[in-house]
Amino acid sequence: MDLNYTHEEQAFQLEVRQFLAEKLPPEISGKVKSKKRLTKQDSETWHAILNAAGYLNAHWLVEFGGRGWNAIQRDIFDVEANAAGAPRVVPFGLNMLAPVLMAFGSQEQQSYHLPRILDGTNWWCQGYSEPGAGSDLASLKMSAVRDGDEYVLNGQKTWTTLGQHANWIFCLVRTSREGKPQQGISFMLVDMDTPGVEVRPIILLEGTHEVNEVWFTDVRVPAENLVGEENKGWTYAKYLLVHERSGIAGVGDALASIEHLKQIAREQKKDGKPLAEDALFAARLAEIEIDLAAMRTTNMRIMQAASDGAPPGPEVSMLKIKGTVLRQSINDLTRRALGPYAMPFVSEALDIGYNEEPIGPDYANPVAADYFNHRKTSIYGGSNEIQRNIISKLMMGL
Amino acid sequence: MDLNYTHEEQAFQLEVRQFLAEKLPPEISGKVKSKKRLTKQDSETWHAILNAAGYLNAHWLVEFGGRGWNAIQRDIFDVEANAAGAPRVVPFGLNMLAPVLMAFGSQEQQSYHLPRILDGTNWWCQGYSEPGAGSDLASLKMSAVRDGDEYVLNGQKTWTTLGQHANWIFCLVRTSREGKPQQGISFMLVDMDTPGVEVRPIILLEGTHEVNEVWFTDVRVPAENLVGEENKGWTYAKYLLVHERSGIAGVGDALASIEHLKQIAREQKKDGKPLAEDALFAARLAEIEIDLAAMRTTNMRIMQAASDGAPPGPEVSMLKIKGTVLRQSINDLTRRALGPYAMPFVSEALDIGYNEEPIGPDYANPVAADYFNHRKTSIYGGSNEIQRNIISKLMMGL
Amino acid sequence: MDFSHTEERQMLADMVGRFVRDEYDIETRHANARSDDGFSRAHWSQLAELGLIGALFPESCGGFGGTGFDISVVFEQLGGGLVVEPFLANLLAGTALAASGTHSDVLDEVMAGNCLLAYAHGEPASRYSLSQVETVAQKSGSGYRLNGNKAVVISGDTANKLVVSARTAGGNDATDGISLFLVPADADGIHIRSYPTIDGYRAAEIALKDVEVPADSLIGVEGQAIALIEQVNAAGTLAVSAEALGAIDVGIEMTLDYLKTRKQFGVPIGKFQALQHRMADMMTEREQIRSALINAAGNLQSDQRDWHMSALKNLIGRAGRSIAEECIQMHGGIAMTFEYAVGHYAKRVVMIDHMFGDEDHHLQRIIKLGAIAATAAATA
Amino acid sequence: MDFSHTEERQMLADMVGRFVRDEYDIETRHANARSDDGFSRAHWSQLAELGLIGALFPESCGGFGGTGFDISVVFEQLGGGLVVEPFLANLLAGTALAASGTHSDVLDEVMAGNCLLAYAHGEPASRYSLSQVETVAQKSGSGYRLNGNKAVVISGDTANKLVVSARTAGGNDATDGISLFLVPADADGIHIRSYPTIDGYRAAEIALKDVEVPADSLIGVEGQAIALIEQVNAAGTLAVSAEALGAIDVGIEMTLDYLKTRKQFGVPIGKFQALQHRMADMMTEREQIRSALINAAGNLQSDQRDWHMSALKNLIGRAGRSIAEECIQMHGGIAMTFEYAVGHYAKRVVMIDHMFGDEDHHLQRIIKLGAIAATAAATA
Repeated sequence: MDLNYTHEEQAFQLEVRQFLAEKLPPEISGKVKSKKRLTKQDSETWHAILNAAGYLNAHWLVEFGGRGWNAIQRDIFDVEANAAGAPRVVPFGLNMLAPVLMAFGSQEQQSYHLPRILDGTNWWCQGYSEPGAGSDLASLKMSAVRDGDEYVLNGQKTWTTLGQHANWIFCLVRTSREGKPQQGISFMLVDMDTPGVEVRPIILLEGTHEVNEVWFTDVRVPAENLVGEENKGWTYAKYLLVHERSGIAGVGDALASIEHLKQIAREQKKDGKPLAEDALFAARLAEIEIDLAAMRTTNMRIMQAASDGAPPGPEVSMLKIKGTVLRQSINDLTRRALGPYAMPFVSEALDIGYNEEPIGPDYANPVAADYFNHRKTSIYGGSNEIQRNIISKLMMGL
Repeated sequence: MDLNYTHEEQAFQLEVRQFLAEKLPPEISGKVKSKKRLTKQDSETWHAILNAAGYLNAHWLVEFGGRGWNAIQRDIFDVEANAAGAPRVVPFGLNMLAPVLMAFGSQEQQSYHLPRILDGTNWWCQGYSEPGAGSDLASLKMSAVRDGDEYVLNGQKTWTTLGQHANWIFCLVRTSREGKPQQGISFMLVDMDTPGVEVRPIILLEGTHEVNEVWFTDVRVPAENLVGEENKGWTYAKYLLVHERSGIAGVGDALASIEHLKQIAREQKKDGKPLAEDALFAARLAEIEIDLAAMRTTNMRIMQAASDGAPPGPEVSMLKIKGTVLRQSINDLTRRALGPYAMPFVSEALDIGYNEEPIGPDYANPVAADYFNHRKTSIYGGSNEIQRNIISKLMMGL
Repeated sequence: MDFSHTEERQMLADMVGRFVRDEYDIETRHANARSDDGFSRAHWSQLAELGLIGALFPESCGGFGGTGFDISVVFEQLGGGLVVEPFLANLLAGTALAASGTHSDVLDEVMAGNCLLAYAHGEPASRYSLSQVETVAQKSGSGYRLNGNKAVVISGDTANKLVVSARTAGGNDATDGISLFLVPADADGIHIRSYPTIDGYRAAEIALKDVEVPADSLIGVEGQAIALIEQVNAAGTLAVSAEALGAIDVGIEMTLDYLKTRKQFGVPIGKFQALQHRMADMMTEREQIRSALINAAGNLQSDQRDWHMSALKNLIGRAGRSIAEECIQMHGGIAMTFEYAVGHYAKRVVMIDHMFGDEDHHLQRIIKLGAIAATAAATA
Repeated sequence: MDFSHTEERQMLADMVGRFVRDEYDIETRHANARSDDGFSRAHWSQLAELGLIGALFPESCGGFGGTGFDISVVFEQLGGGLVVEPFLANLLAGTALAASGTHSDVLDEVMAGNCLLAYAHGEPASRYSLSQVETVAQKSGSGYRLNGNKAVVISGDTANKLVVSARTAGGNDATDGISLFLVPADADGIHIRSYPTIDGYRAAEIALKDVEVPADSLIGVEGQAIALIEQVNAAGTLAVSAEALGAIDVGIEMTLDYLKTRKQFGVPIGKFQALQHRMADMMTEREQIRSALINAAGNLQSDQRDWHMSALKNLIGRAGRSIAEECIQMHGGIAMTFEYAVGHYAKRVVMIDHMFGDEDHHLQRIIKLGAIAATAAATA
């Protein structure tokens, strides 16, 4: 055991800090820090900058052009990037589809799609959930019927995050109704410009457009867009879910959010004194900081065990639960910190170009919306209930 | 709605206070307040005093000599008695068996047993749980086989509270193995002086002897000791459980315990100031007081609805859960209040006659033991998990 | 002591409940909220005619209610419909008038549905403090000149008249020296900036610049308004807490329905014991909130008022918020959508934590008040 | 940064684990606890020979360990057996000697298993304060005369020598002016009252009345002991927290076994989802505790020591207590009996909250320390 950074790790941290200081555009980090809405263009700009520096896919295997970052390096980058106000990288192509293609895709799929993920040609979204198949993914219904060299897709996906920006979607589809529900599922890549694909917005409870329904009506997809074998999609889906969870603890985001909260607590006054000095508020904050310091280590321990050869196992379910609960508790405390000014909400003020005076302190407007929006995190990506089932079954054998 | 006491209720409260001031022996209330162990004699003394005043069975139906107290009166008596340091009345005969006999017993059973419960001739204990049948009471195995005018009992009961003092036990026994497990159960009254009954102590984790195993080896019980019909015992058992729960919220005890805790918190010093003034401690205490004030009203609402004609339904399960959790949180906070002096534990010091100086403050010795002992309350009488099952099924239809 | 409603009050509850059920579904509510006024004047008039405003004020002021139980019954039902019409604002401002005994003509107009009030007390820096008033009222001729800024004034954008607190003496945080004034919303020097709240209601920032008001605009006694303000605050706390309970009831009901109908892994999700047990705890906490509401309503006029109001509001912030979050969590994704109603109920419950003091504010007030006598439910 | 143990340290852990498993079952433990000394001198000697005491002190003092990870590894394994032998007392007193660099001959005897120490610092009124010392040491000839009372001295009844804190200058709560002395337990004027603790260990109240000690009994520099005391406190916090984790591991293991074997309603109770989900949360919290222990062990010598010790101890009091209570609850009645082991593990975990500061004490210390830099796990 040694909690000190090695010389290499120190050098790496310095390199990352320099990169962020030089390359992260201030207008983008400004938006992130003030919780303004990012445009598609903002995401693409940052994506390109990361790619140019070789950071975009640094966690990929070396044989696919990555640098094979270990858990410590990923932690350092995550924390530094969040502290600097870097946007979250859209993960669907880079962190979810790419590992599946590397493991199960054909050479053609790899050589066609991986470069286009990196260079931003294709913006991917995820077609997993369906209206009747949320936590119980295996009950999905969307069908893909083989017809010559093509599959014909019919059905509906939902909760498709940023589907409005995407031009490709990877889908779980049903290619067979034989056997157990898990058995007839296939993993399919779909160009969203294909006729019959329609994206409809879902407005979230705080009024934002972030997720979508994607409808498929007689969508014809070339058979070579099938990943791996027909009816083996469940295996690939589970593999993807494990990789999806590799950043699930959200340590960097949580640390940055706590700094934001502390800044607010220093500015807000309660009975004439900074809220940060209020005994109850300080106690709530301190508990979160204690939990977060522990979770950062838990995250690195679990991820290091995985990168040392063992696959990230059901332990990541603990990170999903703890990470989301902690992040939500930061949201909750931030909401409380504002007092009555948590109530006003002017949606337009989240867009750049809004020029009116803020209502109350300039940090107030997005806070309650953010609190409500983050309720999703314990629901999506396998709800926390599903994670507890996984822990019960796979870690405890119950 | 009216939260004010009526003139009658005010008069009743005064009457109860006077009674307690005049009749509760100071040496007994002194033991209760200093958490010393009560002897069997103490319990019997208080039992007799209550009986002489007509308070012992005041909650019984008028036709059986009770006064038919309503929920408000029971609340007043409960709170006043606890505040004065009255011992808990041993409930097994008075509050558990008696209602069953009144509803389902024969006239002979009623006229023989009810007076003997009141005058203290018989100290009853409860034979429900078995080693393999705790929360799942219906799986009980102890057998009663009819043999002429007698039943022959074989098996084992456990968790029999104060069985070491009792001379009678009411038991659930299996008289048939046909049908569903609930169907072959009968309700039996057993004189513990009958040959073949053996009481063995169970020592609890904090070292006290409070519960017992009761073993039955070819115990011959007259057939007239069967209550109601053979194989209908499950119905009577459920009826009993509902009555058992009528005082389950434990409002009076909780209020008295909070006063005790507050006294300690005023005496204990933290960084030179009374612990009661510590912001975190005060917050924990205030939350408990808020919950308790609400629970007192919840208790009266549910009990009044019951006494107005409706039977106390599954709502009492909410009282069991909330009452035990709150009581345990008082124990927990009391433990914390002591600091390092929660650690010493001299068991003999709980008995009257111990003359040495206390270790630390005189209130310290029983506190940690009491904390551990009270962990039982969320387990016995139908664990809180069972109560949640009941709420799910009967209140919510899940 | 008696825990059942009088017949009249039960009828009042039923009447409001019927209105919500029959004429105020969630789409109607959203439409009202999105309209220019942020509420429906037609619905407001209809409810005024049904006597709903009069129920909030005592007979001595021309109303026919005004007790804690009248307020709690009305707002609990309004909460069940997330009703956006400005009952709260008029309860607050109206309570100031009713309790002071001044401006009874205005209160009559309010009860008739012809005049809308709002209560402009909070300020940008006051948070939940009642005495931190920086707005000043200087003597000016026979009247006063008001200067200052009022923050998050509920329904402040559509009111005809404002009840404004201002300091006629004393330092920024002194309890003495605060006065209340009744000010026409269109008086010279008043600037009102309207905005929506996250949960679908409307509020305003109100700037007062050299606003001249006559002497008789004073409500109650000059410099002695703190008692009125505390009374308004208690009534408001009771009202929004009752509203929260009404919303919680709907949230739990919807969640229960969902648990019974939504299937995953081939069975209704209500069969999963982990959800059952959490739901059982929610049911228990809901009854605790109901009890605290009863305790608070019954003590609105007693000397234990503040303890019980704080107990209630703490529970709304603590148990109520937890229930709201659980209603979303148990529904899953659908509860995250604007289209589905449960999220709106959850939003209202959570945002009520930001009115009249949050969970921690009230916990600390309980500590300040001490609690020995107050753990008794009885007022006697 | 590296999260795996060195081979030597893993061997140390395995060795202690093997001892507990093979020679220290729960009956042996109870028998040791009930014996006259409250522990077994045979087991103590055996463990001393295995080098367990030496592992707690650095090479510079004749030991072969003494880092945070040495301490945590040893005490985690001891916690798994609820070992009652006086390791904690000797770690505390020994750390004072080791850190001061004085009395190395005594420390040698301790490591050889020939001398038992206890650490008499806490007082009847000090609670968890480190600087509240009312015991006084007056100059007397070339030495000192000690007067005062020491409270809840762990293993204080069987020690050969006591490390006693006393004030040589300053007011009751001053950090300056405290000194440590090495005092023979049988010195004239020392009265030791021995008693059991609720969790099966032994402690003592120690009265010092005109106890004369020579000048060279001073440990470190006169009046400057607070830094030593803080260091002892950090080592103690780390040790009992590691012990708690060891006990938690056994508690969870026993509970898991029970869930798999105990049947109710015809199935193992581990099939009930409500229990599964609570168990999953316990597993998660247990890993959090393990991480906090690593953070604290790695920072025993860093300038972030106090933050990480307090984070760890807060988690033990908060999450650890909750796990202990859940272990009892999930077992049901059997866990309430003295005969069954799990209750003893639970007792130990809960009572550790009363050593070196409880959950709230450490939460408040975190607040005092501030936490900006400290949320980083890295010391660099």
